Amino acid sequence: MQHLSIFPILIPLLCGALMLLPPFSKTLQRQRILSVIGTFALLISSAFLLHQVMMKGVHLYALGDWQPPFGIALVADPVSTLLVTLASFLGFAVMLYALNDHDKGGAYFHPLFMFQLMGINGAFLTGDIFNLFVFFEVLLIASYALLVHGGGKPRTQSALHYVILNLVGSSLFLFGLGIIYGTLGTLNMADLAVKVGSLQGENATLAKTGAALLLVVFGLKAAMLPMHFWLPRTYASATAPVAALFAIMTKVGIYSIFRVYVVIFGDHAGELANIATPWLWPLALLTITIGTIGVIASPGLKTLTANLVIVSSGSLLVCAAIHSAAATSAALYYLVHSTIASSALFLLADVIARQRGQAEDRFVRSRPFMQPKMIGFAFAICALAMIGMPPLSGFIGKIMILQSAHTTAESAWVWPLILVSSLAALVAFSRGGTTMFWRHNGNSNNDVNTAKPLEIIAIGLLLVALPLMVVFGGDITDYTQNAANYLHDFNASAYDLLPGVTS
Amino acid sequence: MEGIYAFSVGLLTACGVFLTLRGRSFSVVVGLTLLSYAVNLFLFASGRLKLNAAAVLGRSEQYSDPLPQALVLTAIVIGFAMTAFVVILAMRARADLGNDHVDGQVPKPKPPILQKGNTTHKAGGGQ
Amino acid sequence: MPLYLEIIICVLLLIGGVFLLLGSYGLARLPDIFTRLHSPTKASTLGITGVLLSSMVFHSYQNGSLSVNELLITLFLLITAPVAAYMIAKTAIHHETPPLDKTKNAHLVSKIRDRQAPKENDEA
Amino acid sequence: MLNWTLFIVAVFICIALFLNLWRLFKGPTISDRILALDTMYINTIALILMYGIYVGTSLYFEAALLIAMLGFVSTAALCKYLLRGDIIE
Amino acid sequence: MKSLIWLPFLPLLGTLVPLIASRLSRTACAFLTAALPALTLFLVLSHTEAIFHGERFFASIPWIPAIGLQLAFRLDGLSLLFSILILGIGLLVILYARYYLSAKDSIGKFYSYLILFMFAMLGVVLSDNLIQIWFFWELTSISSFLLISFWGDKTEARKGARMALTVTGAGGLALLAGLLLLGHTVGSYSLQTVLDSGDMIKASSAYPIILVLVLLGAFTKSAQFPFHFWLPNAMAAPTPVSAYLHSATMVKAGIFLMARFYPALADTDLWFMLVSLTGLATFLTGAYIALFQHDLKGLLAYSTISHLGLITLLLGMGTDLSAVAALFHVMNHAIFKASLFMAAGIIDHESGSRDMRQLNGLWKFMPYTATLAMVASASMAGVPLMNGFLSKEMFFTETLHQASLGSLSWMVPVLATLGGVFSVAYSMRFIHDVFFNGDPINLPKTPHEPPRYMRVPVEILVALCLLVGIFPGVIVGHLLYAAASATLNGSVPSYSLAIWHGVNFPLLMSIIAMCGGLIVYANRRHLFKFQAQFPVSDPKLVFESAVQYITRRASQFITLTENGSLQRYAFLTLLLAVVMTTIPLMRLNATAGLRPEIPVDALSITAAVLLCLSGLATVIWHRRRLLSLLTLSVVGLIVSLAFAKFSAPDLALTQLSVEVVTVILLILALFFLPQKTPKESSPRRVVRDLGLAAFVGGTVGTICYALMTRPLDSISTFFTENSKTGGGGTNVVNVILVDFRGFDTLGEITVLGIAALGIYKLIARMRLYMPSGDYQGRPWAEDKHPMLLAVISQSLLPLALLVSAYIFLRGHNLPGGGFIAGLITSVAIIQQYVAHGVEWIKTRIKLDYQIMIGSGIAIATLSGLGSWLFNRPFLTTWFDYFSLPLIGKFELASAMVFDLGVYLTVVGATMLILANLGKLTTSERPTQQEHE
Amino acid sequence: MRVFPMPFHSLLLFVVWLLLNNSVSAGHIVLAAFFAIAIPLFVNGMRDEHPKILKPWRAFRYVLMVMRDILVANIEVAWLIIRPIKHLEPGFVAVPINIRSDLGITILASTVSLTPGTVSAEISKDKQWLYVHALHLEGEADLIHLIKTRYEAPLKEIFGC
Ligand code: NA
Ligand code: NA
Repeated sequence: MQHLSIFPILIPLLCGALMLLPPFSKTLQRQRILSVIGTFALLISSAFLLHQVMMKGVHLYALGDWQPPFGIALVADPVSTLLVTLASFLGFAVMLYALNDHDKGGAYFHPLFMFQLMGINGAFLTGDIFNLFVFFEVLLIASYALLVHGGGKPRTQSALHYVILNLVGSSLFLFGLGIIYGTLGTLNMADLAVKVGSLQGENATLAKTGAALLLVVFGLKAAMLPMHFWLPRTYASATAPVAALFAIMTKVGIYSIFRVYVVIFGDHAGELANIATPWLWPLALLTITIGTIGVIASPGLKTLTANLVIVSSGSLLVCAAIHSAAATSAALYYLVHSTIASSALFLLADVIARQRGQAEDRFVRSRPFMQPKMIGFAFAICALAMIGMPPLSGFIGKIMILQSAHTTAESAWVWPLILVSSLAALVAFSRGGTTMFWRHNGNSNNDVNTAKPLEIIAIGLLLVALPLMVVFGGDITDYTQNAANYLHDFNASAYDLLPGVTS
Repeated sequence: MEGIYAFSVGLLTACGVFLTLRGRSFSVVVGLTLLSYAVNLFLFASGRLKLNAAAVLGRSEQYSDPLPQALVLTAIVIGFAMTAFVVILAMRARADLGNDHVDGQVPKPKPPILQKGNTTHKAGGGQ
Repeated sequence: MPLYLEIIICVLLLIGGVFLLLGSYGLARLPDIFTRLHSPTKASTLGITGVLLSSMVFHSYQNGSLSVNELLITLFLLITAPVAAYMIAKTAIHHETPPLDKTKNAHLVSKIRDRQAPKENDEA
Repeated sequence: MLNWTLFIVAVFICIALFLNLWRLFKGPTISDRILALDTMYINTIALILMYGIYVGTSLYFEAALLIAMLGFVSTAALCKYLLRGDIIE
Repeated sequence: MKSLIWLPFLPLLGTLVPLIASRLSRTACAFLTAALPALTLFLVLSHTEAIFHGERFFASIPWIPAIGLQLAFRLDGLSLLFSILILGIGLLVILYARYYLSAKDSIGKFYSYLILFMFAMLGVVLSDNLIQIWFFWELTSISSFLLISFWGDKTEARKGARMALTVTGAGGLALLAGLLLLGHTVGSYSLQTVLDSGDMIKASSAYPIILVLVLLGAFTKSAQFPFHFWLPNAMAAPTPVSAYLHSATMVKAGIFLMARFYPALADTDLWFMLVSLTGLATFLTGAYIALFQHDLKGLLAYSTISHLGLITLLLGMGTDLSAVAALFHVMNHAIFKASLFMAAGIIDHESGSRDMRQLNGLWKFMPYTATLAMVASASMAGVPLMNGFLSKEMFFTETLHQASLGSLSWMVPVLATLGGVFSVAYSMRFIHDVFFNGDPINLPKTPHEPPRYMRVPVEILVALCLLVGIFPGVIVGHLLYAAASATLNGSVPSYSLAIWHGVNFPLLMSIIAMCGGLIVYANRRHLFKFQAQFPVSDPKLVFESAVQYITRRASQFITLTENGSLQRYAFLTLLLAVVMTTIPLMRLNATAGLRPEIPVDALSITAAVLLCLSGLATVIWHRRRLLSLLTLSVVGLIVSLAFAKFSAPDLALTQLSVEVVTVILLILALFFLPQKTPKESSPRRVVRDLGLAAFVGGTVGTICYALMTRPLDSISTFFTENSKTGGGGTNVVNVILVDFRGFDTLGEITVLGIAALGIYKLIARMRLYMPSGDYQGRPWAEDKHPMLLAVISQSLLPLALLVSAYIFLRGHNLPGGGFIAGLITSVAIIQQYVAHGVEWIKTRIKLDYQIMIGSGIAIATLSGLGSWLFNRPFLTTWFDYFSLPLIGKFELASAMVFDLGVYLTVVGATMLILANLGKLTTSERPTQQEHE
Repeated sequence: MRVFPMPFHSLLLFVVWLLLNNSVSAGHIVLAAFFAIAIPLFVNGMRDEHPKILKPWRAFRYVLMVMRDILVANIEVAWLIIRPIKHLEPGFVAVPINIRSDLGITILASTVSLTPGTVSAEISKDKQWLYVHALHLEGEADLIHLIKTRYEAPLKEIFGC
């Protein structure tokens, strides 16, 4: 299976293309079948890739048979593969959910979904910084299109902001890439990492400006303060499956920050070593702060979840700022956890909103649920996970972050902030949960939508992952530890990816 | 030459940024387009400027750096796709929201501040 | 390059350059949109033809074989320039742009705008 | 001689371009401006061809051809917009 | 001793039992539910003997070593004591609840939550790992939340549960921080290691922080002042819950924590100060307030607070026997308070009220229950022969021995006695006001004795009160010793558990308390009157309004910052970008580098001036939209000229064709958008934006110049060297696009395709405003499709297609390629749309643009997949030269197929966008009035 | 479907391909032939019916004549531009036209725009009148006569209507 590492990109790409062609383009039913098969195949191949990487180590795939640094190379390493698997898992679960007629609110849901997955997986796998830009654009344009799925004023409004801001971001990305290429003369990330170490004087100064711009770009994707504004409305207004899939979008920005500022501008970058750190610290902490305030202020479940996504982004940025293997390991664990949990919560919010009639997902008195036990149970799991309370995965991630932050001088800020953000989430969830589940008037209306089996399966699939992440926490943290060590090991993450170049 | 080029890129960027910060979707789109011109020129310049050196083998003694050109090409296409999308989205926003302000609602104009001693002000001519 | 060729090229270029300049000069100078329309549609077509011909000669010499692809540009321009001018004139008339005061038969403008036939007695 | 001629003609065309721009800015009607833009396309074609002669390459021919083709399309579209508003109806 | 691992999990398994068994009868359900806890209790008790002999049991399996969490349990005296309380009282509560809960309450759910809580609590006391303690600690918060809010449809229950969760949750987080710091300081999260490192911990600089954080956890959980307010509000829970959680177990978790970490954290001045003062304050506050409660459960709740304060005070005093006394009182309090709660529950259950102003003279109706309650109350008051008396006596003794307040230490016994006074008073009230004091007033039901088995738990507990009170040594001596030994991590000072120590000072204090209490109760009316002068601040309301205040302020802040203004967001983004870039840039010594510059020529100056003027004009005229579009076109034109000039013909071609399509799109948009932009930016904003724009532009220009004037050593020579030999083409840019970096191109056309799909989606439900006239109000011209344009366009189409074929075919070797060709084709077709309209085209052209996009992407991908057949990576190209008679030598390359995919996608995407946009207006033009 | 639905266009395409490539090599002739057949087949549906060129030779002569006229007209116009504006006497003229086919009218209008100091401004709805703007209108009748005889007549001949 020498081509395995490109499967996560090609499967959704081909599925997406096929859906535009007869016979699949003719009926939604056929597209659904292809979607399920496609996402499942994606999941299987990602999992298999993960297994291969665990067994045999990093897999370098030189596209077009052009060896790095000249051609574009895909790098299936413990970090990227983990994220690809996560994205594929999310894609599969969310797709199951979407099948319950959520794909009917407009044309091309299925191909767009596939392309979105392709973009995400590509961004994770690529080892080339310009190719990263291209995949960013793939996932962005797909997300723009998916965002307006279902129509309606709020969606259009938030999409406009989202799109324009990201277009500004893309411009900045290209400025940054121009500077990077203009000073280093290469695009392969490993090659950049090797070359940046020898930059000196004015070239180094110029390269710094490029690195700074890239941080802004990734920060925008990751909803780093002051570029987080777009997120709450955008996520809250998106259709449920779209919002659920978007849960991983901020993580692409986070991932890029780790990839770029650990490997390229990391400890070995000479004059450019760790240049992001002084910016990341205050911005990350402020991101948590503002996310926390948002959590408290959230009037409804979707906004709450969106703000929690900001908090988790902030926490992950803190890990990036700490800049140690332990922190990276914490980030990887926390990232997987928070993605799954927020995704599940977005889906659940939709189920909740549908059953509560006019109240939707807002924390106000409403008619009772039709499936209170099941929904309540799922809600409790999501809430506990998001707050970071035992027995669900959130607490492990949070503890890992706290522990890794302890070695830094900034821990006096990190600890209280992260703990207070947990408390805020606790307050918000207990307020929202008690209101939604227990403050009722009228009777449940039997005409409204109950959660359908596929929806339940989808949410269940995501939710099952959370306790499993605790039960198998030892193995998973072992894995993230290895992945983090790999990322921080300059020989492994740079020189080994450049056949013909040795340290 | 490089100076002129850089100045032009800077000016285009400034123009693009200013328009991007306006409140109406059309201006913003025009601003983004200007910005993308600037970006493309900038990215192109990262391979340094060369005259009479098109990267077509056998056509000249030296070749300009083909890589940024390929990158700019990709960037142009992607930029086009994005511009197209945002243009239509702006139309859609106008259709859905009833106006073309990027925030979906026209901000209420602030009442003019009357200043003392401003004799030319219309409000002063009431007597 | 033989001198005669160089002279031909230079003359063609100069003709082209002069006409192009004249065309743009007319555009800038002439008093109303209708008169301005003339200069680019004509002067510039000739001007560009001059430049194209010189380019043809030059490249034919340089490549050592006949280089005639520039003719295609001329072809395109000859096909499109009148229609472009027509469309612009149509726009100007639609916008009720007043022609120069001394324009003869200025009353026809309203007929043109409505694409009607001129009255019989107008021709007399 | 060729270089001198090229220089002179280049100056002509530069002046022409400035005149076009002046008309474009001045107007007064939108038709004038479109006309100015259209003329500018033509002058640009000349400029590109001359540059091709100057550097002795035919690589820029296609650019000139494209301007000739596309300039018309955009002029037509602009006029159509002024006439009908909707250019594709 | 691996079975210890499974011990706490038996109840966890047990949470499922009631859910399943709830279909059976309530009694069966209760018994089945009780089975596993009973088994657990049995297993725990089976270790008793060994533990009494000083043994401790440990068991662990690794879990998540990365965070120092391992599944580690220990069973020593302290855990034994608490385990017995948890399981023993738990079993009684199960029995009691069987009768307490009404038919409409889901008993299965109740039992399930209860057992979950039992599991969590057991986990806390059995843990031998810091993080694991916290793990279970938080579980107790969660399960208690579920229990308190069992009647969630009542506002009281929701608010009470929320408050309890918030306060204990906050404490839990502080505890987590404390435990993490503790583990970090010690270097291990193993509890035993931590307990053995007391000196090192107390010497470390982190000790004060650790202590404060851990105590915060303990104090919130044990309702210590000033965190005590949640406990009375948690009384909204069903009474079995109050009996179990809020008297016997959960609130004792904080006490347990202090006891557990006694060897590690206690015995410092800071500990004494914090713990004893908090305890004292809580003891007094609780006792005082309890007297004024009219709610039976309220009285018990405050009494609980007071007793917890007493225990805390004991733990804080640091005298020889204070810890032993504390543990003894934990036991005693659990017994008498649980029974009191149960009694209160019976009263509530059988009379329908808990208000002591209504409840009077119940003796007549339920003498048996009254007797039980009175015995338990007497224990609470510290009457001799009751277990409460013993521990209170020990407490008084220790207050006399402590010196925690220095020269003010004498105040402790005085205040303790004062607390005792109030304890007696409220205990008195519980007995007198409920069972005597006249007749009941307006009770909803006529009271009577409860069902037989509802009394059993109370009977057992009351019996224990007496047994312990009379035979302390026999009943609990060993247990207490073992617990004390575990708490102190070794040596236990000698003490005696006799009921009579002779006439001494503590006895005097008891007598004072007893008499004082009676006096206070007798004169309670004056006291009530006095207390009534103070404004009543319900902690629940205070808490709620505090939360609401914070929420409101947060909302205000969010609406202020996230005001939905894109202009602000974009401004901030750009500002951050420019600030971050200029800071390093300022260290650049000289803008210009050493690379020689290209000399300036007239043409370039002209182009630059045109570019700049047009750019500025676009800005200046941005409110006159069509004009800005014209100047924008000029900018685009000059940009493509620049590409041509600086040796990038491919770029020039692409830019030109993209430019036209963009302009057409913008013209389309112009029609559907308002024609003009109103002037609405304030001068200040304009200046601000101009400033930022200039800042950004200046930075970009500077960097651009600095880059261009410095030499670059890049990888690009590889491409020029390998383009022909490896990629089979002489146009290096194109070879990069279709071969070296074909993957980028594949992504790029995917972007284009997606954009088209997205746009189609946007258009699908669009309700357009179609202006009936242009911006000057002029009606549109009638001539839809001018004949000249139509005819000419028809003849242009084949030519344009030919040109695009030409551009396509030459791309690999000369400027051109699939993308430009595709755009030319699209423009040619668009031209037909402009000239003829959608209807005309629809009947004549049968292209499915969506299929073109799909097949384009598919073809490009499949051309890349072809290389798999030759065992090469994706997108590996193949090319070769062939020769045919007549035609001569020619090249075939797989890159051409790839380029074909590009071509198809471009045409499909562009046309899908434009043609569909056009279709919107075909059928008829409903002239919709502008809304502005 | 015929192989050459648009023979004139096929020819044009064939020539243009060779022009574009500056080559008459066998390979390019094959390609030219291919496109000359393929493109019209594809485009044929996108065309309104137009009259055939009945007299190709006459058409060729017409083209040559127009080219000569363009040269002359351009010089004339150039002169008019440089001259003081006050001498300019612009004016509109309505030219009655008899040619009936759209293609014919279009070619006529285009020719008029390209040649004698005139720009076609509009064609009346009934396609009976060609409105022309002349830069320097001295004799209205002369101009009408010139257009009708010099351009319209040959076009009618060429297309036979
Ligand atoms: Na009473
Ligand atoms: Na004419």
